[in-house]
Amino acid sequence: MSQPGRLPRVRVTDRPISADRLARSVASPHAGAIATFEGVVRDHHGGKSVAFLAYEAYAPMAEKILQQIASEAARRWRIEAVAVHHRTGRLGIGEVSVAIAVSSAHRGEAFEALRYVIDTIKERAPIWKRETGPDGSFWIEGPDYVRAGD
Amino acid sequence: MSQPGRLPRVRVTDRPISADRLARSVASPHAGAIATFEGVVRDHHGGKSVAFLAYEAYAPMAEKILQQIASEAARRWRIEAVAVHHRTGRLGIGEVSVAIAVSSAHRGEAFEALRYVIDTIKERAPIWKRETGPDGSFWIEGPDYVRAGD
Amino acid sequence: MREVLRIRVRLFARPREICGTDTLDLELPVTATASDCFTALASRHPELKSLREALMVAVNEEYAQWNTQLADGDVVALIPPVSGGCGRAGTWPR
Amino acid sequence: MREVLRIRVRLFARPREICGTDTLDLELPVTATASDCFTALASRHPELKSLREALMVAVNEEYAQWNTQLADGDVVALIPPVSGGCGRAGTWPR
Repeated sequence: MSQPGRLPRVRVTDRPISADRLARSVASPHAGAIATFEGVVRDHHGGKSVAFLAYEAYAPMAEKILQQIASEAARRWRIEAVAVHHRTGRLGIGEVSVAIAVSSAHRGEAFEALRYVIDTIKERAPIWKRETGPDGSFWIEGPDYVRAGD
Repeated sequence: MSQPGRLPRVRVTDRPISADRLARSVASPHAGAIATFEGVVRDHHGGKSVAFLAYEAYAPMAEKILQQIASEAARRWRIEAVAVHHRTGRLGIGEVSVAIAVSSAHRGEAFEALRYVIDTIKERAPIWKRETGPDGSFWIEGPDYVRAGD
Repeated sequence: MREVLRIRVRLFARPREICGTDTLDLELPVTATASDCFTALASRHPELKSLREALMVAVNEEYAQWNTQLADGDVVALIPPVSGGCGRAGTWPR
Repeated sequence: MREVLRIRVRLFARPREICGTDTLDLELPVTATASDCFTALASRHPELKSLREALMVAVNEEYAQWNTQLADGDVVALIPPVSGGCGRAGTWPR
């Protein structure tokens, strides 16, 4: 059995992550809603097929930023708890790169905070994605693709 | 291990339900996002404490309505799959009454479809909630509380 | 064939409590609508009358209008406001 | 105390590939800013120059302005556009 109480609310890790474990960790008797999000490696991007991704993070700074984002969400919406884990390293199709769970008394707040957290991570967390497919490896820099060197 | 392929996409059941099992059942190589929602029995409602809830459904009609709502979401947003389970019977604090999972290539669609599904269930599914607390039992009829007879 | 409709009525939540059962069978005139079904039931269980404005009706597991003509063997369900709804039948999605 | 700043530079993604390392140490004049740190690095690795407009900078694990004055022992990180960002540094939240 997992030990939800001991699960860190924010973590950047090269081990597998799970929205379900986070959901259990944010549960509370006051929570009527638990919403989760998983970012998953998919087999295509921009019309090209994808074999695998590699995530690289500035881990200590990324954990600080995730904590900031979680705190912003908790200030902005009336939520019970929020947890965010981001994975690094090589991930195959179907593997989870980011997992988020939010609990709240009423569902509207959980949905809005969840959306804010993932959108803001994608803007602000120092985590980079290298995509490998039949044409080689590319860094995904916002809307741009840039060929990777290794 | 669960057998995701065999999990019905829509179900009204008196057995425990789990968003995580639904999340696994909607996963696909094309999905880059999986969003879930769980409605959970919480310990308060409208300023009053709650001991437990009892959900009563017109089960065959409720399953048809859940299927309609899922189909509407799939027509309206570009999603990979959606699954919805609703529980009936007596549920204690922390137990899951409704679980939904949506997968999609891009996260925006998963969020919007998920929100649509839960909001529409709450409007349209023939499922009723009886709340028991220190003052007795009440049917929750939209914004109204009505004392229950048993 | 007898000149009546045999209708099964399904009851939930408060209407179920009021009628003391979740299922009952009625015989109605062949011209009966869903509304006539309600009226027949409310004549046996007058407490139902005050709920009429808040109730929706389903025929054979589909939401229906109160003026829907019934057919022999139809299943009519009285649908009280659901928990997350706004409580006004007129605004429910159709 | 020597009249230089010892600065550690952290590199990720493309800048890491260009420089061939994820960490390097520079000695900079005591008046150096984060921008001066980049210029010193780009003089060794000219390929970095074309990235300048797209890069953000962090000092001691916090986003910073390019004109931030550095102090001895600071850790400067070059932050390429992140995967979900819009790619224009000026619009990043601060």
